[in-house]
Amino acid sequence: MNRQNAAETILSVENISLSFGIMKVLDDISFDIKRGEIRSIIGPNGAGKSSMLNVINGFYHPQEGSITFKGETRKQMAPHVAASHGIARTFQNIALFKGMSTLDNIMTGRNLKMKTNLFWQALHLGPARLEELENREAAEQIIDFLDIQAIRKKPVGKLPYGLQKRVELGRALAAEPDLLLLDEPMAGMNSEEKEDMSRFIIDVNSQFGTTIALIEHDMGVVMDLSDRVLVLDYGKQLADGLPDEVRRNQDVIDAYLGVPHEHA
Amino acid sequence: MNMLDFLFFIEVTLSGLMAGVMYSLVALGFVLIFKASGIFNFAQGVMALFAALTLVGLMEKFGFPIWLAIIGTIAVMIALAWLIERVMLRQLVNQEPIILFMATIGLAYVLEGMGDILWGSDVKVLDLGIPQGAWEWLYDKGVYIEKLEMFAAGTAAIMVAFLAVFFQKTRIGRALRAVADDHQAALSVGISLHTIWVIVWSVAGIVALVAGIMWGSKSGVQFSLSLIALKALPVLILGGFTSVPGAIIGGMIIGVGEKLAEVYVGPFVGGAIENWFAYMLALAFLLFRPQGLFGEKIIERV
Amino acid sequence: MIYRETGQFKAHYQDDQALFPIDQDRYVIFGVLFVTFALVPYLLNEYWLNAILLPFLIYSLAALGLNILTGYCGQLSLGTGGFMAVGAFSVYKLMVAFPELGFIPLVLLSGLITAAVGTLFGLPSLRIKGFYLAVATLAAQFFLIWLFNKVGWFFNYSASGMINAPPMTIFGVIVTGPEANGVAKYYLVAGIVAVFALAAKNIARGRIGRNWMAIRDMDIAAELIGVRPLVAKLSAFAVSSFYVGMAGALYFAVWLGSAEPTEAFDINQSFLVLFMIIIGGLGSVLGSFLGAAFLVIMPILLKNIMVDGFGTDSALAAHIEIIVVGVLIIGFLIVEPHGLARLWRIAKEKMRLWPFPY
Amino acid sequence: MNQQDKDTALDTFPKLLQSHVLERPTRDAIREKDLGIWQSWTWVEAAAEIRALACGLAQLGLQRGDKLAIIGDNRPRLYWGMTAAQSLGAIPVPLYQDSVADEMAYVLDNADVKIALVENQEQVDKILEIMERCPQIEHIIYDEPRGLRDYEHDFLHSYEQVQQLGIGYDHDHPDFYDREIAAGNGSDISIMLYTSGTTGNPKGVMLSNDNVIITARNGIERENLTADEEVLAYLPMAWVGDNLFSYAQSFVAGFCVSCPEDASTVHHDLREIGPTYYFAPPAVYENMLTHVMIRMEDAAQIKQKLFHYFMEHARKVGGRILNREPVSLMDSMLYKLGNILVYAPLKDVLGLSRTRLAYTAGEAIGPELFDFYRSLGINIKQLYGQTECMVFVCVQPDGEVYADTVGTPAIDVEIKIDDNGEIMYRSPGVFQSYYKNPESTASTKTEDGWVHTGDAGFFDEHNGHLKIIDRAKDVGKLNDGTLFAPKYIENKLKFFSFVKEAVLFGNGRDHSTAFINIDLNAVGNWAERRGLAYSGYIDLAGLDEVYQLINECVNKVNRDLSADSRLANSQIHRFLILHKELDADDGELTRTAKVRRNFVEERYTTLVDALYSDRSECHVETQVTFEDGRTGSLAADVRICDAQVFAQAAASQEAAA
Repeated sequence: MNRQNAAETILSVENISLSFGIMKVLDDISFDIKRGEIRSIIGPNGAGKSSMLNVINGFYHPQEGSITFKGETRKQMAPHVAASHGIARTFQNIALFKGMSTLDNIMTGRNLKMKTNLFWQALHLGPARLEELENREAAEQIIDFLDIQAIRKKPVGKLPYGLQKRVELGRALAAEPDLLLLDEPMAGMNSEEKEDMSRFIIDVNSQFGTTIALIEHDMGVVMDLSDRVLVLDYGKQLADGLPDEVRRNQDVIDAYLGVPHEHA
Repeated sequence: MNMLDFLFFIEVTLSGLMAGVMYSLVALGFVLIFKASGIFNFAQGVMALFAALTLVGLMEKFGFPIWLAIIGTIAVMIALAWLIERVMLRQLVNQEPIILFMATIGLAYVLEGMGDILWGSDVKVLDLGIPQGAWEWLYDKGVYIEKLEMFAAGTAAIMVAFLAVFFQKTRIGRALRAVADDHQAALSVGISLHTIWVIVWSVAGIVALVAGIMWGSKSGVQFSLSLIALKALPVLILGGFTSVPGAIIGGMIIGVGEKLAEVYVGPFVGGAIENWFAYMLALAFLLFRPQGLFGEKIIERV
Repeated sequence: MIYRETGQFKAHYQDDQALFPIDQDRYVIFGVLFVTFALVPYLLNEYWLNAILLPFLIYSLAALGLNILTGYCGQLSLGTGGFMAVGAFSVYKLMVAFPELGFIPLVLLSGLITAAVGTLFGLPSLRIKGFYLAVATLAAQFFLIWLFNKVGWFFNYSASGMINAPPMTIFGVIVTGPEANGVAKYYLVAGIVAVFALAAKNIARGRIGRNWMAIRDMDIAAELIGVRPLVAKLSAFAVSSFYVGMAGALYFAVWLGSAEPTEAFDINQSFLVLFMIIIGGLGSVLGSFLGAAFLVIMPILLKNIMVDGFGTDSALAAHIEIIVVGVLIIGFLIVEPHGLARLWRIAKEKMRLWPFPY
Repeated sequence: MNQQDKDTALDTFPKLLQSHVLERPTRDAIREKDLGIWQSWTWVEAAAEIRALACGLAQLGLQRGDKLAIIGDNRPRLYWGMTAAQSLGAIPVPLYQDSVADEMAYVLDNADVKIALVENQEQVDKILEIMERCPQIEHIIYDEPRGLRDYEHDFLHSYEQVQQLGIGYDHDHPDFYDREIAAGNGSDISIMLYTSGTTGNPKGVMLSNDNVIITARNGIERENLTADEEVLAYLPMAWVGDNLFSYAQSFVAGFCVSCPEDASTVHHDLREIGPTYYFAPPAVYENMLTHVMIRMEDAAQIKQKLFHYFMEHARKVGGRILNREPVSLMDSMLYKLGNILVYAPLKDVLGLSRTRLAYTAGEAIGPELFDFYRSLGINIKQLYGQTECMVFVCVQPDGEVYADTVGTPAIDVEIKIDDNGEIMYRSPGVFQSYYKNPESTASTKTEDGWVHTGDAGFFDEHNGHLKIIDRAKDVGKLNDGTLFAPKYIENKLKFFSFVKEAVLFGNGRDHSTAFINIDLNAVGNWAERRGLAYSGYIDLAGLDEVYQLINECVNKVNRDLSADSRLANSQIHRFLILHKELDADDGELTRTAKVRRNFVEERYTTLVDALYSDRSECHVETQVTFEDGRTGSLAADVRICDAQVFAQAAASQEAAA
């Protein structure tokens, strides 16, 4: 961690504004993410954090501003294009494929790595089979990494919440992303599960060198994990800097104390 | 375009509007149920057929006078609603919409078979003394409009007005609106979900009866009546699944659209395009406005 | 109870990912194939083959097709009848125009044509979902039937509007037209169905199948991990229509021999196939077969019992039959909304876990 | 194993390995479930891995007589680490992987470990923490690199790095490895296993190649094991049993050993592998049975009925059928039916349907538990063993399996009971000495090779099998001079599910008496089924019905005891049900949940006195520590109940429970 000084910028967000009708969700937000860092976005409920992630991976289209990812600037991008450029994410409310097993969820995360056509797939021979086996091994690496061997073939719908979160992380990792967006990865977890998840996030960052942008409510976790923190409040950018700087920032303190909030 | 052509155009349009009213009536039944329970009731058309068959049956087989037959049919429809809730809906609470949809297809089969067995499957004439024939006043002006159709339009208007009052002014009506938004809220009004379903299916049954009477008077009570249910689907698409005014206006658009298309385009492609035109219209419409005429744009959250 | 899985360990991914990783399942499937191809044609008479097994197999193929679209990819379709008609009329035109190509290639070709048509009608699925999409497929249903009714080119301007399958042979054996015998037709259809059931299973367990299911289960998440909705949905429409088209072709050319669009391919066909996958089980290859078996055999059984057994008037019997179908559908949805395939799976799991409860 | 000279040649593990490479090169030597499938290594592949590792270890400075610590779950690479060390004449020292750093520090230091081969980051962290206290440690080698990327220590190496080092060295010095192997012989120390003594620090038991290999071979011979066995290695590598069953016997017999994927998947992996040769301490069997019973409670009524009916039948005849004793045709047919409906499927879901031989050892196993498995047709046998002789002292012979004995002496083992009733043995497996601990060695092993087991026991009069009754130091005498073995009787009591804990008194007294702790769950359920109301433990413990229930248990134990002339006098005359559960927080139990008898006796003197008076009730007040650390006082009137005492039974009575 803390290598951002030397590292290049992987993503930069410039003057992004997003509205739905008259509701302004994001107002002139600019920040950047350096390759290899863990970047947190915090703020009270409704601050526009999730919307920011949605803009980054192309799910929402901002009215103004631009996004530069790996040197390529764009205003709009379909989500699957963002995915193919190396952005993966997890969701605030678990968005797993409920009818499928853990393994299949993770395998689906690898769909961009797989190319064989329908014909070979129908035969399940030759390249299709080979590809399936290779990617199975890659998926198994992730299962091993996340320590979810015991639920490999279980349907995800019936798993406990904490494990579902883990599988979702696995699905995102399966894509071998350059930038991983985590939307409240620890929401609703007990402290032991949070500890596990923090460890996985750090390991992902150090083991695979994945850049991580993270939304999280638990301030302790944020301050421990992050290299830098961006603070949003009602769609506006309140502060941006090292965890310690942000912690001391008066605007941030006011926003957190002024807004009734269960975690503040 | 000369005068005669123009009058013909008016005639076609008006006749389309009238047919549209009929579609609207069926669509109305759909909307009521969908609003209150989120169920896409495929059996609405068959309910109209079943209601009409019951009406005719009561009159022919039991010699009921018209008014008694109508009351009797209403009673049957309410009993049916109760039965449907008891036997079917209650067992399917919390199932996915597609499952409920399937169940209503099953219901359609059952009702169709029952209607046929109870009342026979031959085409029946339904004569309630609704005036037939051309409407002289317009006929004199060179436009041919069926009196029946005008009557139907009038009835539909009354029906809609009645429903509007019912929804806006009565306690049950308000509860029904609440349940469409939020099931919990409805419970707080003090009416159980089961009761609400029975009521809404009863109302839909009565709407079906009206639709059945109108269609039956026009072209006899027969199996094809249930197919108008399918015609109501594009109406719903246009109007949106939850909008009463949408159902009315959507019906009009479809009615007029398909008549015009049949008359002006049909001859060039072999005719009978009525069968699919409405769907194509709805489809084209959907591509540009997926939420329907009166629906709101949905912001998806993740 | 029957399963003995102790000691069945997998040392390679290909074994672990095999179609039937458990030995006992493999024995069963070999048994089924043996019975299907080696015993059935010689044990059953023409009536059984023609009246029960042929429609069962053909409807299985159609149900398989619809299941790919609706069960695996989550796109509700009410246009199956129309797509079967496309297959039927395609194979008719092809049989008349290019008889030298041979019957099986023509069936495949008509499947491809149907796939193209299906893809076209699948385009709206990119913008609309759920019941709205169902209406769009209804448009296909009505439009296509109208087309085959009105445009004389499709039925070669025959006076009745009917199409008749000319006799064609495979390895010198007649398989279409009135002279074809039951055994030949049975082998042809069973062969095609077996091959394409395997293909469906293979597709479903590979990348494409997973992408379909991802779209079905959580379309937004699917897109955000790189599944292209356009490709996934249209490929489902294409593959589904391919199967349905082949089923339509066989339905007309092998089973019926002659057909008229408004009767043979009307909206009730769409519903029938839909019921098959609902009763059989959405998202299950096995379910397609079970559902087809159920809805093909049950009416015949009912009719036999009522008309032959109790001497019921056949019109009344027909009415009772639709009531029974309706009741069964509702009953099924109440008792097991996931269909016969789920029941089968539960039974299997129970056997695997016996004496423990499932 | 027919030629004498060939036998003597294969006197070390590396030599055995070489023989398998020649005899069964392409057969699997070891398997591990990793990344979802069973990755296997043939004997040739395993030998190559070991060779590279051994050369690498040599490069790191591991020499003849040096110690290599091995810490982690059962992993092929860790097993190979053992062989690699043995190839160099170095001594592997496996440690318990779940020990905390402090515990490890003692062993690492005491054993003079030079290099540690560990599984993962967790173990590396522990060693780094205690590195200062173990100055002899020169290198740490890890198997899994995860999380270790940012560790920058010169002494930290990945397994691959060491192997690369070894491959390079081997390439330059092709004779080195073979020369090292040839230099080893049977009298070299093969392995050092630390025993977790109940008192004091653990002691390093040094076993020679001969000790290990001859014992392993004798075990194989006695049970007719072959190269086709399947074995799951899932018990700690530091335990002597794992070393014998999953390592030594595999190398001697040539069978393949499988390592489970993860602690959480052991049961699943067990079923996949389907071991033919299985071993587990009683706790594992008990968990399995509990699991079965809990699962069956959720089963449909009819299935439960079926299950219990056939299990009852199995209890009646299953054991006899397994012992090849004659049963009636009807019983035999019914058992066959039960096999189809219940036994075979049950064994299959447990993963034991291929199990030809299952051992249990370590502590006494409850007769019900034991009979359950045997009645299913699983040939589960008790053995009595110690680290000091590479496990085997006694084994139950096929067809002569009784729940309360540990069988007859294993091959080449001599046993004698000394005057105090302590069991002593002598065998080829007897260890060389405790590492750096001549006093303990001297007090355990006599000049002429006899080893004190510390256990008291005797040979059963009826069948000549050895019966273990207690730790020798806990065995006392009643005033009439007869043997008093409290733990033996306490265990008998504890085999009843209603009895959670029992404390027996009697040493230096006229007769024996007992404190009983009831099992709150079991007795609570029992009470609820009978509609008895109670508000908590004290309340439940005081119920008349509960006293009756426990009284029946005590009576049964007494009846059992009366069958044996040596123990008949130890029958429990009076007992009471304690008003509180014995608790480690109050010092009544050790942290490993063993009763501290003397402490309890002192703490509850009033109750003990009451037991030896004729009072039927006694008031007691006790200081207790609550969960939050506060203390308080608990007062109760404890009732005392007389048990039925039986006359010493005729010798004809069956010894089997």
